[in-house]
Amino acid sequence: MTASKLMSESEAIDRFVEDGDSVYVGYTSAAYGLCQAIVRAGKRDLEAIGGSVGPQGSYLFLSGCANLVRSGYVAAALRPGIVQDMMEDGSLKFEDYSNQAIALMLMAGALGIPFIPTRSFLGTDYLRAEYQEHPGGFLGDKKWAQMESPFDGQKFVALPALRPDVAVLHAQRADEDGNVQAWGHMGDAKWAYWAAKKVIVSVEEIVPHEVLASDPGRTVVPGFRVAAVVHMPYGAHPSGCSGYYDFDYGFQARTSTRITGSREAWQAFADEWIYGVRDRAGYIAHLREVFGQDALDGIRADAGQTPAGGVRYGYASQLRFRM
Amino acid sequence: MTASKLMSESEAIDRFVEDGDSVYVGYTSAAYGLCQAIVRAGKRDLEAIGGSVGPQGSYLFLSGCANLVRSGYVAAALRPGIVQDMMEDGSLKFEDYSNQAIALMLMAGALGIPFIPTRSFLGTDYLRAEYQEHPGGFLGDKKWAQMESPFDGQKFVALPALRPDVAVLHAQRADEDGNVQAWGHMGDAKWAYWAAKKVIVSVEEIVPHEVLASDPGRTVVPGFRVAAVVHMPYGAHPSGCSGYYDFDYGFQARTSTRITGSREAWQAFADEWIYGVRDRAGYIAHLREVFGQDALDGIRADAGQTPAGGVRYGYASQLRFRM
Amino acid sequence: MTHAEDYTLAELMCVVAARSFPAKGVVMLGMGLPVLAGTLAKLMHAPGISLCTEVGAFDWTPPEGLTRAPIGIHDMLLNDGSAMVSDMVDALGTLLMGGNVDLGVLGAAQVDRMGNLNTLVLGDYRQPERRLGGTGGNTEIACLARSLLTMMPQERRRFVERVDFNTSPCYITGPGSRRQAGLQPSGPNRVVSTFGVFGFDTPDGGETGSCEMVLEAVFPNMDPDIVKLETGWNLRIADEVSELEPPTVEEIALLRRLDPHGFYLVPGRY
Amino acid sequence: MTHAEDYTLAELMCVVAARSFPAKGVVMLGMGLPVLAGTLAKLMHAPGISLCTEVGAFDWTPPEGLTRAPIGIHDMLLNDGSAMVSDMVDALGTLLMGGNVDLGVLGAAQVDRMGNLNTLVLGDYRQPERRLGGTGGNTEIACLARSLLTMMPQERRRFVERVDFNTSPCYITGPGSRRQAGLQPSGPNRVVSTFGVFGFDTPDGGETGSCEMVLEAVFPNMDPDIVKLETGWNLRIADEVSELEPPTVEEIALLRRLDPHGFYLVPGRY
Repeated sequence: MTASKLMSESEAIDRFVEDGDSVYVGYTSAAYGLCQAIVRAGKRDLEAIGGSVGPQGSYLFLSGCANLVRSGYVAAALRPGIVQDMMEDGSLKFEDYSNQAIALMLMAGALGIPFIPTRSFLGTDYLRAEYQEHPGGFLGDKKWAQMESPFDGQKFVALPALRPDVAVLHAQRADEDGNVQAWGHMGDAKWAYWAAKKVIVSVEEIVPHEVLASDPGRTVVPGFRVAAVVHMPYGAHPSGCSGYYDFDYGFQARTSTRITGSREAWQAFADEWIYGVRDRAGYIAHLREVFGQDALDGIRADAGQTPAGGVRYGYASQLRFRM
Repeated sequence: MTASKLMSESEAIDRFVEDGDSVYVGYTSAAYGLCQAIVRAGKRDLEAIGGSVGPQGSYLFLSGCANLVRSGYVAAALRPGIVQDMMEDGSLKFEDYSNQAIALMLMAGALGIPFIPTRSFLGTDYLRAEYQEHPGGFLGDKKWAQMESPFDGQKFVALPALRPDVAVLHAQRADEDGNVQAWGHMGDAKWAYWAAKKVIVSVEEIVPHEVLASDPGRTVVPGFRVAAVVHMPYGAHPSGCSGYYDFDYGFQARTSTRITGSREAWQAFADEWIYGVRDRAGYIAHLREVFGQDALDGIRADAGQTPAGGVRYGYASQLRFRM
Repeated sequence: MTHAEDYTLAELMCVVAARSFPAKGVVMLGMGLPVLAGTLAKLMHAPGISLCTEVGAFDWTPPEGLTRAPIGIHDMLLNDGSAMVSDMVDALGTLLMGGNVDLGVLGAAQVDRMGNLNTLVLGDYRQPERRLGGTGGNTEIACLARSLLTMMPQERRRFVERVDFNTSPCYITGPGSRRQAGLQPSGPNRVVSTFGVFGFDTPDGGETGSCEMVLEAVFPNMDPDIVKLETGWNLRIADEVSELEPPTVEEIALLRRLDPHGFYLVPGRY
Repeated sequence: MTHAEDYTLAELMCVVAARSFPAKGVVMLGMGLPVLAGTLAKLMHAPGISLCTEVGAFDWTPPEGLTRAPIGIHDMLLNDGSAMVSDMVDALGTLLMGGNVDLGVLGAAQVDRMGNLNTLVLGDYRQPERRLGGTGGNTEIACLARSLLTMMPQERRRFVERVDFNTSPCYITGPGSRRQAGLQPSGPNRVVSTFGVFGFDTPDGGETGSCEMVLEAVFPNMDPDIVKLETGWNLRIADEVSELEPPTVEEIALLRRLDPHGFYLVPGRY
């Protein structure tokens, strides 16, 4: 009924990511393939957003595509290296929140309310007056506000609603209309699907609409909120996708976790695994070339459970109104 | 591992509903059987809560068990009769909200935050100063507050968090530990499961824990938040339960929708269908006696869909950390 | 396309409302006749719309072999054919308040000159002549949907100068009042009654213009003066009032097939 | 029950932490060693606890044939054996902020005399000596769980008089300061290090008492004076310091089976 939203990763990024956009980069639904496509497209002045920003988000600032990050955890800043340097020299501005804060702020954005109260942050140094203007920050006094409840005077922290310009996420399956189904623990993905102004989803499988409609409780976002769907097997690699493949710790050890140590290490990684391939299919082909089919066999999701117990969404086809 | 939470409806009500409690009575997860058990137990001074309060909630105030109602819609007040009279003569105090308001207030209660902003109600007469003290109301000036966002001055209405003392809900299935699974559109049930201090759930089926754990994304509340589980087939009748049976409009036409017309009509209904039976099993047996097996066959959920398309929650049993 | 010969005013209202749906967009259906009109629209006039309900059905496509329109917004058959099912916070919060609903379709007990609705009380709120069931999700749909389609039997006691209680704001007291209240613009809005179709005199969703209701089209053989008689204020009539195309045989047949139990269109109800 | 002969201090810390879990209650596991200790506790010492993670696993029971403890809080194997899986708002909002978490288990870069943690920066926040990864969910778990179990290698640079940046408040600046900040009482709280176990001097969750950390038990053959040497303030020692039972062969064997890849306990890491 609606035009298909299925497109290539490069088309999705070209059409729906603009220079200057704030980009939710995922966490448990880490969109590695889409983030690499953004780097390949050479977008500029982006902001990376996520409760926790993993390596895929760091690609955006390591490559110079992003110069802002709003997060509760930046994995690449955990150890000395380029990212810590960037945060020090001002080439990467940052706002420190927490996982709960980002999740709630996305929820507030999705709900269309101006802010959301939290009782977290009370008693912390985050709220100290002298830290409210941080040389590395970019939000100034719009970052949070301390308030009291109009009903009982209870103290709380107001977190501003967050509506990323675009969210890139990876999920298990979708149909061509952009209806997306995902399962397993979801992190802050659910609310990102609803908070972002534009949603780009890469999925392991494209399935007929009837498959999704047979179990609509599994749908996390309806197609009318999704701008683009990209069919991208292994789109989360070297992160995992429940039911398909697990985290590739071997690959991470060899590549991702070391890439922030030096500019040379980053460049070598990017040249081989981002710029050196055309798209995610090329990336996976290269993975096979370098490590053999074993690279994929080794992360196959061979354990875990399938739903048992019948579920039926049923109603009566004929009703009686009078007895 | 934990003690079973499975018990009879009378034990659940005796142990977990106290005089003076506020009681969420369900909407799409209408707990008709549990509400009738509350009436049978003769609890007093209750408050009925629900985005929309259907006949099952009205049983509480028609019977004299409840004298307060907080809701966006009271079905029994739609037409002249006892409930309109009670709202006029003060024997039923009420607070007028809306479906969105009650759902958001339950969410705020579940989230442990003091209030939740909404942009609904702006521009309505609900907020008119002269209506803030209503002779039929009971919340006074703690009902809502008009505020402005600390970030952009945007106007909003603050709704206070709502934590019912107890929630009674009906769902498709649970295990003995009180882990509950439900599917189909959920109304405000999801947040009631988490907002209420005590949760009592009646279910169509008790299943082994393994069935639920095989598809944990379908679980709506974990057992540690549930006080009691009651195995109660047809516990939502004459409302429906997706996958099991549909609304019994015939029964409703004959009984429920007429019961608020007069004290006599209510008493006749209550004597036959509430006080005249021992429990929900007795109610269903009586339904069969009066209307024949056809009463149940006629509402059987014979149409609808079962999930197609394989779902697997998988991971790799063995991981490689180095390549 | 043959015109039907025999139909009630309520049926006519449903058919005209169904024809008024946009070709696409996200639609939230309120309680009552909007569900029937929305189902008819989706099946016949506007297959591209995404029908949603406040209890949590998203983008419902009537399944093959549909035996009835949903009875109320909570009919379990809405799970069959929906792209997603979830809950009320997702529907009335995330979807609606989040700004995703293009059109809300509503009924009420009263509508007034500025399009505001009343679902709560007749008379003074503190000493009402009569309580009603309550607003349900009507309030938020009126506050937050981008545009509104209201279905209302044409009766003088229902079309009033000013609603007894404004549960569901349209243009409130006139130009600028939505903005002053903190609401976004609303429109273009429409009222479909059992006599005709009304628009509102505002080019920009309530900021300028008089914002009052204007009769734009009448049902077959209906005189605008009769509409005025069943309207509780001095109703403005558009310079050109068109006469609506009568319902077709197909529309009436489908409508009746969708209401096999007379839940919506039982004679005398409207 | 035979005592193990060969184990590292990090292994000892995990075993002692696992033994410190309550018999039941809802537990939220922070990043790092808490996941390993929590898995060990659930399997061996406290089968009645309900393990939860901030990404959305609720009440996880390790499945039969478990080949590893979860690697991080986001390991997909946490979907296998959980009674419910959902998302971060449900876990850190509904579950945690809603008041349902009895115990939070945390690690950090620094802990101070009042039990506060730091996960964000070393040195001054505006001109840090070193940035760290960030707090993740550590802040809210410290603010909102009813009690805390902190796991921390015993090093003078980590046990500091006052954390460089208080990301995760325990007793903040002493008695009454949680209440003044708007937080609920917290406790009884415990810190398990590579040298011993610490409690806090407060009978009521931070309202009275000095609220400072007190050494209550030491690891086998550990002298309290050594603990003082690796603590950055004048550490208070309980009147009676007990010596902890050494780990058993079974505990160490299971612990190692749970970390087959050396993700947690690779030598030299702690």
